[in-house]
Amino acid sequence: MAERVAQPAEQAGLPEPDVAREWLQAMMLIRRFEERAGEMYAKAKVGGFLHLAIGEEATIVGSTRALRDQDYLISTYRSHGHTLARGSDPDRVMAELFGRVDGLCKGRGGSMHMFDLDKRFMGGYGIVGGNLPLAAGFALASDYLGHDEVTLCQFGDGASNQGTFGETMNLAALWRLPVVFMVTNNQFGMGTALERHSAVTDLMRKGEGFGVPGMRCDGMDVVDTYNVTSEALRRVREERRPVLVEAVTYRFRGHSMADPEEYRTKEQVDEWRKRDPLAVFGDQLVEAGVLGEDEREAMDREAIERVDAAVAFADASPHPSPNALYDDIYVLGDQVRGWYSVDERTPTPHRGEDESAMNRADLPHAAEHGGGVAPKPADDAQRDED
Amino acid sequence: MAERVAQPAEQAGLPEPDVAREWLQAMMLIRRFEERAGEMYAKAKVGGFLHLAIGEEATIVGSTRALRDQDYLISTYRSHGHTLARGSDPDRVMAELFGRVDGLCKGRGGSMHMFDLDKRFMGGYGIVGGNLPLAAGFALASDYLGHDEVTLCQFGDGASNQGTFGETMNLAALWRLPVVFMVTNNQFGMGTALERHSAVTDLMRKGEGFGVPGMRCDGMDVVDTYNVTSEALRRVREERRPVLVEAVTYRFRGHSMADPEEYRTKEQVDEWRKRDPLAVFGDQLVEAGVLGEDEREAMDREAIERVDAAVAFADASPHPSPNALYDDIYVLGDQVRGWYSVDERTPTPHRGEDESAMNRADLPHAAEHGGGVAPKPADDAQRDED
Amino acid sequence: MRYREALNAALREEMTRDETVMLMGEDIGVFNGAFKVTAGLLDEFGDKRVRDTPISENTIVGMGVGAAMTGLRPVVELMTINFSLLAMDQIVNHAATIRYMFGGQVKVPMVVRMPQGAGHQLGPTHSHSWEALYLHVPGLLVATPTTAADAKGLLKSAIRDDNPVVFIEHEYLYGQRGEVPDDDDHTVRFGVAAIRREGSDVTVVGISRMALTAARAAKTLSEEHGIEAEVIDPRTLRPLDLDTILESVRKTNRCVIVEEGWPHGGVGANLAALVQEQAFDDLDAPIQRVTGADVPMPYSKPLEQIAFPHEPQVIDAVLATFGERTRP
Amino acid sequence: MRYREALNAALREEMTRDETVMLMGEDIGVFNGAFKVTAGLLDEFGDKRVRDTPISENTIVGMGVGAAMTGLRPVVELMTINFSLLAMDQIVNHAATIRYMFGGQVKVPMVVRMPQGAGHQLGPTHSHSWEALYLHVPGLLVATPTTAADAKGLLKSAIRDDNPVVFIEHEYLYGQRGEVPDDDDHTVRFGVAAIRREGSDVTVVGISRMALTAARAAKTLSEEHGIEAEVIDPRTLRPLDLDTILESVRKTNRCVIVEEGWPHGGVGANLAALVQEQAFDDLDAPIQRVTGADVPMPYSKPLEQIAFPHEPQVIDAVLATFGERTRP
Ligand SMILES: Cc1ncc(C[n+]2csc(CCOP(=O)(O)OP(=O)(O)O)c2C)c(N)n1
Ligand SMILES: Cc1ncc(C[n+]2csc(CCOP(=O)(O)OP(=O)(O)O)c2C)c(N)n1
Ligand SMILES: [Mg+2]
Ligand SMILES: [Mg+2]
Repeated sequence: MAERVAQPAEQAGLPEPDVAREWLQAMMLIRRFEERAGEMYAKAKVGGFLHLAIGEEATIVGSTRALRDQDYLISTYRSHGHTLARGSDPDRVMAELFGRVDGLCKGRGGSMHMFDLDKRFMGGYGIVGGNLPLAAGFALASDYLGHDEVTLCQFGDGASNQGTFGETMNLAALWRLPVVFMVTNNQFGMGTALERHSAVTDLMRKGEGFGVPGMRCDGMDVVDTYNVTSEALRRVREERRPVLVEAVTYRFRGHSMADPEEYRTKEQVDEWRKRDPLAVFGDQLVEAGVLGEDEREAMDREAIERVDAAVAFADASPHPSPNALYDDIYVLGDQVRGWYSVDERTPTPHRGEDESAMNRADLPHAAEHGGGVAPKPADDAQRDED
Repeated sequence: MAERVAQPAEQAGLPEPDVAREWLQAMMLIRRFEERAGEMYAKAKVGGFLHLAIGEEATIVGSTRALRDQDYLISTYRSHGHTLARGSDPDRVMAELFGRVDGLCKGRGGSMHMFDLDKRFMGGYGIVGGNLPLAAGFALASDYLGHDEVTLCQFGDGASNQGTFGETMNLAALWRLPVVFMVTNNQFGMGTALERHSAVTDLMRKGEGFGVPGMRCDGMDVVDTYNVTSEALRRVREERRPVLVEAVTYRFRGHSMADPEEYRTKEQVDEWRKRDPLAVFGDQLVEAGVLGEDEREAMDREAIERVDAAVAFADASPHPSPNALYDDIYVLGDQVRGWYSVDERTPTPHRGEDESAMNRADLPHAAEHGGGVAPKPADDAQRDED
Repeated sequence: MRYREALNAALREEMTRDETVMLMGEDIGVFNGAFKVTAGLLDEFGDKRVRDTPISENTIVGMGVGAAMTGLRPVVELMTINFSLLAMDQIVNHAATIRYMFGGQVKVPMVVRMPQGAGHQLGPTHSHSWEALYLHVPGLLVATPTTAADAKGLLKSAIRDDNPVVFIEHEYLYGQRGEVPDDDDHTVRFGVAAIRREGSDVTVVGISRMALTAARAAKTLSEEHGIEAEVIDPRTLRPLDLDTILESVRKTNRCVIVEEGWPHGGVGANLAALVQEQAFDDLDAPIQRVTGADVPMPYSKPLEQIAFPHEPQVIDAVLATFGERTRP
Repeated sequence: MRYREALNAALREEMTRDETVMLMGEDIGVFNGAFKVTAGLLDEFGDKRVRDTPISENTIVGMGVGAAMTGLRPVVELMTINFSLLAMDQIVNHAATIRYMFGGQVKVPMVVRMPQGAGHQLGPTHSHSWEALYLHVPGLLVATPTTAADAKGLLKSAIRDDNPVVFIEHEYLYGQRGEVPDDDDHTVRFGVAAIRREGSDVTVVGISRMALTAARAAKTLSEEHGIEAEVIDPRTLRPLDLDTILESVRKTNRCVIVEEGWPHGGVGANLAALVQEQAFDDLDAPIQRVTGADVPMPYSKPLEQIAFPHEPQVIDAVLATFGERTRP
């Protein structure tokens, strides 16, 4: 595509066979994982909002593969793929969707709030635009501590209208922070098309007024995304200044599971589906002789089996015990020994540090509902929103 | 200066003699008014923060003179000049500084919060960047109601880093709102120099990433400021899209009255003072034979006398009665008959609508202090901060 | 009619009644609203009066304030109250303050609508109940409608009122049905509480959805414990109809307040302080508060369910005012 | 040493003690701070550790959160609490929530410092007292130091603590002097109230500057009315040392709470609710609250002075707990 500083994919050609296969494998895992997540949502195994990135796998894998292990990645509420691409255990990602104790976040965050410190996946965030300042903060810490990590901050086209966008671009440029901002332009902010929410639709230019140069990649092409992101990361590392990369892609599914998609035509979706990043890249590899059709199918089966195992694991994982309700709000220690008298649900001052010791029956709110047994009100509402 | 779309002042030449004299007169009034305001602050006749725009008079008068009576002007906490330039009664502006009942805002707002609906001066605001969304709202209403007013929104270089800047630029451009944004670049946000707070110092470019074209004027030159602002207003009116004008100027005084000015050199201040907009424009007029030296002095005396009268008026105006404490919080009517039980300072429910009827002695908090008699604590603090 | 439909009807009627009423918000038009409250209004009134906005909460609200100062009656929808923190400066330092600060020269007739509430497993960034943050602020009016009829009547009053109104809806209530007078001029005045159930033994004040939970608990209390609870729904928290609550407490001598939000500095704290100030000698027992847990709302269903009040906690609190408890 | 100097010393000592402690804020460096709290620190520690920021409250705080998650201990200064509304999303939806939301994988050891308070005629956008907005939020710690010694001790504790702390200073107190132990390890633990004056007749709780107003009133009450007030300064509102307040009330049987902020849903409301819940039978009179007026803070000096509490209102409220009043 135009205005690209990096070497175009078609010239760059394909990566080494093993690398190429691993990329395809990663995209397949994400695709199959999300398809199953959708099914589990329909079965009410998964609650809340579920935002799938199906169609955006090349953007996710191409950009994360350009990172080194020590680099930080931060994303949004649409980040199953990002945490999987970073290497998180699919079992624990699925368990988080199921809201179970073995989930990445012990079932506290759910689909919108994934986090895996070991993999330096610094989280999915539910507040649109809220993750940009955090990313600049990671980069500030790296710079301050003299570490050479770079932060990759992924957010959506709609998020580029949030106040934090301008504020963060200016600060990152002013302080020359090592961060690559990647705006995943999937053409819509929820039901609002790009041209209806952003005066400038050429998103790679949106940071220029704040001194952040732009690049663009074809977010449906994993190789191009990899190349452009790699170049952006190199510039950031060497020039010590932020870069904004626009990844042009498309969301094949609805914004969330409850989306009638009245804001776009079936034709438009079909047009983009012709460019399905998994099909396109898979075909490329087969044509290039890097991959045999049978091998390709075997890889896909492997992905499906991995996801089956993840579902089984998640289903077997227990719900958090009500005793865990108050865990991890505060770091307890000499300074804060407990948040006693910071909760008056009970007629006597509630003492956090004691709660874990209580057995469920004593828990004020536990009386009504056993673990996982869903009470009516929530269900009514749930049904109503679905 | 460069990148100017409007006709340069030197070519445009001077306006009609009467117009030119009126501009100079307006600048003189603002200058003398602010000098006296500073003296009154030293005498503790004026409290709180006092931000003077001395040095920025050409920016203020040049831009406001380009407005028609029906156009809206909105500014910041540094807006004595703007409200005076709009035609507010100096008596009432000074009375507001004194915190008296005859002040533009009945003494409730003070220096930072001027407002004069009759003159369509839509306010000075204490929250940096807070006035940009309001300006877009005025423009939206004009557009919606089919009126052809344009809004001129003035803010500072420091405010261009606030999240509302990017959000408002995008919305104004997206909705094609009739608003001219004028960033008064006086080189500093408080004690922070432009290049230390903004990655892009070419402020006229800061809106481009959001689809708002930029223009620039010499904010020390009233004619150039007038011409560029007029051109911007014309474009906005005809093309129905926002424009960002950067007025390059300088603040001769400290940020507020309590500013040691350690962040800039005396030399720099002296350099800019050589371009004092009143002196420069006055000399131009004298050289051009539009004005005689004696006439010029007479105009200045007139300004001084006008300000003397304003001080006398303000000093004679009474302090607000404590009974006024609860006035104008809510529009009372059938819907909200009073904000009874919305104030528990008194052991019995406080009834707002009755308060005005009470006499001072009954007012819970009035016991200690008579009108204007300052209690010690506040004074200590005041002294300490000065 | 569902609560959501009642709100939709209120918007439609007021837009028909007054040309200056217009709507702004994220995905309220083409998408018909995240919770479908504005469904059909774009088609009916066009994109001049029903405006999809970019994701810019602070500026959307601020534009509403500016437009309200210059002749319009904007109704701004924030997708949920959780995102309203981004707009808090415009709501508090601007909308609520402008009229007073400028000596009454202008008014700000606008409404900021937003839903709140837990129960849908939306997790720690999408599930909070923050009416307490807004009732704290002078210059604002704050409504928390519980029934479809109140949703409609209060929204119509809010739109017609000349003050800035924070109008707090509830995601669970959107799907609930209720009788709604189909009179175009059915309005509900702010500052008038509703007595949902008469009773002489204990006063139970329930906010928003919790007024329903309180009513259910009252039924059980009557059937299983022979305790007749008077259930009061304040309907608006600013202005607050304290008198109705006090009258009830002077009759029952006991008071329990039920809210979904956090305990510290919540609505219950405010009401408890007011009631003990005004009806101290009438109280036979400490005022009990039943609140959400003092934690960010977790995603896990069982954790979420124990993190906000249900009938048992209300019953428990009521019994406590009689010196009894169901649990040791 | 002045309160402002005590804060400065705390910052200097902690920065010397721990390389990862760094400061960010508007005009804290070259300008030495709007209220001079950070005076000299840029010269001493350099611009890597003392950073002047653009005017971008939400992002400054958010960067602090991010940096705290990845190894630093940022101390972010917001010029006044009034501007903190712009950063409320990062403070509440991010700083306070992240550790819990992510199952305890990270901590957010940061401090957000900001002053509040009226009395300088700064008007309706610069004078409010909003500790109540922050004490509402689980996940945060909230400090409101009154004396120079506490300012230093609590700030050092806040910086060393692994939780996000909202540290609320007071513009009037900056200029006040007090004894400060010059021990580099003088810290004050959160959650421990200070008894400023012992007394057996009435418990008066004062928040921030109001603890001084309460102490002055106590002196007058003793001299002119023979009433011995016990004055308690909670020092931190989260965690809250309720036990010390309850102990005192059980002894005095009377309680008055004095705060500078707005009455509805204020600190006083929260404490009154807690005290009547826990010490109902010990109370001989309704708990009285003395608060700021329910209005945006006006600029006019006489109006501003009657809009926040002074001695007479405290004395009045205390007498009211004895069934007497100075005024008809
Ligand atoms: C501050 C905030 N406002 C609104 C929302 C509701 N919301 C969730 S996703 C979304 C659209 C975001 O679009 P984009 O940034 O393009 O990301 P995408 O969903 O396309 O990945 C909105 C409005 C939110 N979560 N946070
Ligand atoms: C939101 C907010 N943050 C901080 C401040 C404190 N403050 C007042 S003026 C100012 C500097 C603004 O600089 P600029 O926008 O250039 O305007 P100028 O003062 O130069 O006219 C600051 C930081 C404020 N009033 N509001
Ligand atoms: Mg998108
Ligand atoms: Mg400036």
